[in-house]
Amino acid sequence: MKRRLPSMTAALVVVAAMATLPLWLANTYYINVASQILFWAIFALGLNVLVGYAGLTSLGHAALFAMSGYTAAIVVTAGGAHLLGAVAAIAMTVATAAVFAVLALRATGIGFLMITLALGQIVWGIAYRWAALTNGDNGINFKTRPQPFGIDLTSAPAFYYAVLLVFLTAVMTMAVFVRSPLGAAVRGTRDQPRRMTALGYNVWLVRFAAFLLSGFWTAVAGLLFLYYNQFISPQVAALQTSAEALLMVISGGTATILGPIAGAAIVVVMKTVVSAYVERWNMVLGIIFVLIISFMPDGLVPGISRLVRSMWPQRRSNVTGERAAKAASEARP
Amino acid sequence: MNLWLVLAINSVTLGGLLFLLSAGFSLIFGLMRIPNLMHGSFFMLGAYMGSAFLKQGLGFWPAALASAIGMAVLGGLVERLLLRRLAGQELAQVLLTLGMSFIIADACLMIWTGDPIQPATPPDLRGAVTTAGLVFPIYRIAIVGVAVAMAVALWLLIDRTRIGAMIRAGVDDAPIARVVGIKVSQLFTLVFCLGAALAAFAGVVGSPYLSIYPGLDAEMLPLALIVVILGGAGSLLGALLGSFIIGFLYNFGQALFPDLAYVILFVPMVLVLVLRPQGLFGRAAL
Amino acid sequence: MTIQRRTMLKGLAAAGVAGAAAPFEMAAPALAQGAPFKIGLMTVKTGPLAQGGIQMEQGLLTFLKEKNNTLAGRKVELVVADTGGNPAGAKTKAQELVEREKVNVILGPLAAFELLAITDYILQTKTPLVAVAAAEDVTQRKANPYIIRPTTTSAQCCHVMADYALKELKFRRAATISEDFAFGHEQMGGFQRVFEEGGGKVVKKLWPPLVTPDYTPFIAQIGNVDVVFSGFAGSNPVKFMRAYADLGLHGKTPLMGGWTFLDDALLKSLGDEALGVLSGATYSATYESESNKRFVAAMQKDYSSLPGGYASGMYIGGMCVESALALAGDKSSDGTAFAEVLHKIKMEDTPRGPFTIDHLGNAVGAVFVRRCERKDGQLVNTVIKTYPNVSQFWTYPEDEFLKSPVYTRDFPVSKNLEN
Amino acid sequence: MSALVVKDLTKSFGGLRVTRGVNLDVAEGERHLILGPNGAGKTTLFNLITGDFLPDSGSVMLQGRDITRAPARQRAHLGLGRTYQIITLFGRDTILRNVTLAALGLSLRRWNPFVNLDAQADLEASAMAALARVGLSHAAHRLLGETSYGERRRVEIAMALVQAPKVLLLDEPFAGLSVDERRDVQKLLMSMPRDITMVMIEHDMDVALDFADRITLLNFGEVVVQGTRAEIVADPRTREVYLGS
Repeated sequence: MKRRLPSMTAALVVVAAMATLPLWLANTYYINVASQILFWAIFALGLNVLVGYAGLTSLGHAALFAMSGYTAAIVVTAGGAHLLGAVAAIAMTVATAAVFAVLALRATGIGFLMITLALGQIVWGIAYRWAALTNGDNGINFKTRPQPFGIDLTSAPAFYYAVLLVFLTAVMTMAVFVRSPLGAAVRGTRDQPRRMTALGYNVWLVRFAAFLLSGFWTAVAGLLFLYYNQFISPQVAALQTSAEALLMVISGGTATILGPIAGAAIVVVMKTVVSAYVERWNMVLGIIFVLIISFMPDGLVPGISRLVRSMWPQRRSNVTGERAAKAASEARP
Repeated sequence: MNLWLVLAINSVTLGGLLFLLSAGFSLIFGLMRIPNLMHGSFFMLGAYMGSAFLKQGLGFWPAALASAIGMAVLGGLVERLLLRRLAGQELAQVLLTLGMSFIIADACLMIWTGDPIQPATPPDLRGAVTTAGLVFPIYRIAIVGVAVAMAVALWLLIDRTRIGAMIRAGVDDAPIARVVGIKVSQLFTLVFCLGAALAAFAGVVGSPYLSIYPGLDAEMLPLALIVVILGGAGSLLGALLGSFIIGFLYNFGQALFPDLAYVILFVPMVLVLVLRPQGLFGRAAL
Repeated sequence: MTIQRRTMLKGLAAAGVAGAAAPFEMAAPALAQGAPFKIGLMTVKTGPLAQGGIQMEQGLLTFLKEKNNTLAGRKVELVVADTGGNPAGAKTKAQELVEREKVNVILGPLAAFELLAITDYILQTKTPLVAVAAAEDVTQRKANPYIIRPTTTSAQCCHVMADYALKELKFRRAATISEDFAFGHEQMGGFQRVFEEGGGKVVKKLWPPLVTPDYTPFIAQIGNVDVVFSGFAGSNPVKFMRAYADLGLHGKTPLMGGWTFLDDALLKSLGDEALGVLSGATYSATYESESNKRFVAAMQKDYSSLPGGYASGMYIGGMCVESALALAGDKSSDGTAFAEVLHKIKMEDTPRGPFTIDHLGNAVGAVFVRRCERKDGQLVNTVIKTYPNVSQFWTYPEDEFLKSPVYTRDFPVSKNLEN
Repeated sequence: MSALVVKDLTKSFGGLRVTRGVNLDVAEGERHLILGPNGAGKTTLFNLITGDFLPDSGSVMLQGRDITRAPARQRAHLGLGRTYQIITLFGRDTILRNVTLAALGLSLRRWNPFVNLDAQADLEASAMAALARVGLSHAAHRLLGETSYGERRRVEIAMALVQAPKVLLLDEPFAGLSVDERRDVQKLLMSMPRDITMVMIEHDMDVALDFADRITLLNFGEVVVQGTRAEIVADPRTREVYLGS
């Protein structure tokens, strides 16, 4: 337990910094950028449940992300309460995730990726074409942000704190999930599905559960996206969005909690802040991805932590652990 | 104009183009198991390079060949310098190829601006076939010829040559191929170059009727994916049949079910994947 | 890779703008007074929509260069934001311009869905905006007091084209074809309404998806009509016209379209397949006004490109800002006051000719019917008829027009469709 | 009642018949050895019993219950345990975690996403008990990747034991072990209580003979001989199979 003390301290410092961010970032623009990083990070964390822990690469998650936003937008625009909209959004998205899972879990690996991609494209097509419901490419304007417990979330700092609260909840439940029995089972089905079956695990159902959990956090992120932008249109469901979220997860480091957060931060900062200074920011983003993957094939966070460990060799137990893990993964058939 | 006849002929011609597009993707995916998400970028960049060669006064086919060779070199570099280090790491390959596609797209925008380019049809193939009130451009029919010729050439390469035998062995079982002394590493580079060259060639051949514009890459990539999924990875025959099936699905689907225009290709794709994950003609499971 | 926006603009200057950007940092001319007036340009410089977006920037830079970055005696500063061509990006960039850069007015963005994503925000933050995107309701049923549009709504030019097709060309049977999205729906709706109310019949309506690799299956369905009216945008017209000609329809069934269908900026990408095609636009590069001659010459010189709707839209947008600055005087830094003044401008010599802004914010001005021809080896859009003072409501009374729903895929209702 | 009954089990892959009409009847508490040269179909037989493959025809009964079509995971819950020939363990985790994961497989808690697996004291205790039985208590917190081949074999057995199986299938538990390790594993298996019925695959007769009450000799997917140790040793067909006359 002693070994965890420094990381606990670091976590506290980070949380404190995040909590006080609106105080030292005077400009609301930057507070808004921070809010965006947080809800994209929630999306990436949700996707990571599948990609990282369950080993199932989805290229259709934008459909779930958009499904959530659309459902809330449609319910609230039709006169429903915000709470109803939010509950419906999450229920609808988790239900859609269940349908996706039933279809996509027919396969793993590239097959899974392709099915999710195709399903995502279908949802995108529906969002585009079913204009009576979605208002087509003109999108839906979402007039007001919700007021949970009467708190007005119109201002940038207020919204930031709301997102931060959800974000911290997501991170904590994710941390708990990773250490939980179900989390262990999910990782087991990623590494040794056959063995897990022989041990009495229902591999399909474990993966299904992972898909639903992933869908849940994607739904939450989609809601926050809607509340933030107060607008939703079919572009949100496009393949581009799925790919972006996947890039966040992979570049940051799959099957870690910090990785998707770091990945989200990189992508959002590139798109919003850096694009104001560098005209060819798309190319820079591409180059960053290529560099990360060339020098740290398992992503930024694992890469950096390995770098840090190699600089402080006294924490040997971890290094040997790494070596052991490497040996083990090579031993796998 | 007989609608159904036009649709039928056009299905075949679109199928021809799709085969040129997806043959390389299928080879790379079948042999190397690399989901090459920059295949659309190869197509687009190839088309742009071809248009540049045309502007320099090169003939159409020499330009297509030059573009293919240029892309083979570029593809080889990417494989040797970047992809090589990520063998077997599927997610890393996804990230790398997507990252490269960002770079290529932005580079094309920088070099060729955003203005659409539509190269002229090769002079010998201009004009149209006119029979029984039916008008159909000669060039599109020629594309089918090119596709079939390419299919035969690839088939000969894979079925009749030593390299082809190695590729087949590699597709079936890479470790065994290595054991029997095939230099899988060089083979991979070769196949990647070939796949990239095919994509570029397809880009040039397609450009007179698709035209070239930013975003072409993202339009073409899903088509290549669908063809390969439908046909089964690594199977040339599968890619060929898959291309023609998609050609027909696309043409008749758009005409018969306009309300389903957006999903006309993806619904069959889901169905095939769910019912037969290895593709219609593929052997190995994905 | 440049890191600073300003250095980036300098780089642009070096690439041919020569001096257009650098003066932002130079000492203010004697005329200028007080803090510079800040203009934010929302455009798209990356991705598939970049073509139009780059032209928007070129148009505005050309105007500011011509004016030496001083409008109505006041120094102006330009901040360019690349939205990436999607609504979320547009929102973020609008926030950047308003909250971080504190711009006084926004020009752009390019696409309707981008504009719609920020209209509420514009209202909340009281930021005046000069639009180029054509979404009808922005100046109609959901008019926003902070937005003016000196160009055209989706249907404005299409009303005109329907009238021309009926009265001048005596066409009676038409097919429409356009991308299946709001801009297409609104254009085709406008054409259909005027064409059918004038006695014509729209017998076929075809809606290819926005991303369509091959238009053949759609063109093959057109059938026997007097005219095909089209509303394609971006790079799609290039692909469409080639396929149209390939299937032997060019020269057989006349082709007409809205302004994006044959934008002047597209001419260099087109060949003989565009000859004879008619298009309706509020701008023509051949328009003979003093300001347009200057504008076209400058665009040819600095970017060697012919300006089209996007470039001219932003050039004209710049002129609107200049006029409003002159009118507003000291109040120009107040968003609400400036937006009010923007609605009152009366433009005389602009690249599109004289026009005014109606009380909902849309331009009332000339619409040109243009025919694509080859002159000295180059394709040009020759104006063959000018409809003066065209309003967004065409000849309908405003309140009657606004009572009916906005044009969609299914409105006006089609009664004459044939299989 | 028999612990495990296999009737007329047949399985083909493509045109190749790998199991032909195999019959097996293992009594409660029996130690049954399945012998046969490489490729005799021993592992396929195990895979059919555990449900990794479904047979083309024939049936499998576990303690009188027909499990021929039951999903593989359910068989674990019904008391069927198995160790693997090729070691397929979770190398990135500790030995203890591997065995705990096995214990968890039969607990409803495996669906819980809200608690810490490390805090499940009872699971960990039973895992430690299983490790104690295979003599690995001292190594519980080592990463599996750092252990020797022999230790991993014993972890395999611990993972099976922690599930308290009624019938335990052992797939070549001695393969690849050194002489010392072999002796340890042998001792461990011999010391197993009789409430566990054990079926072991082995192609090396010498190591396994002491272990078995009864023996089945497979060749080319068929039962060649079945009987007690003495009967098998005496049967000329055994010599035929092994000496390949």
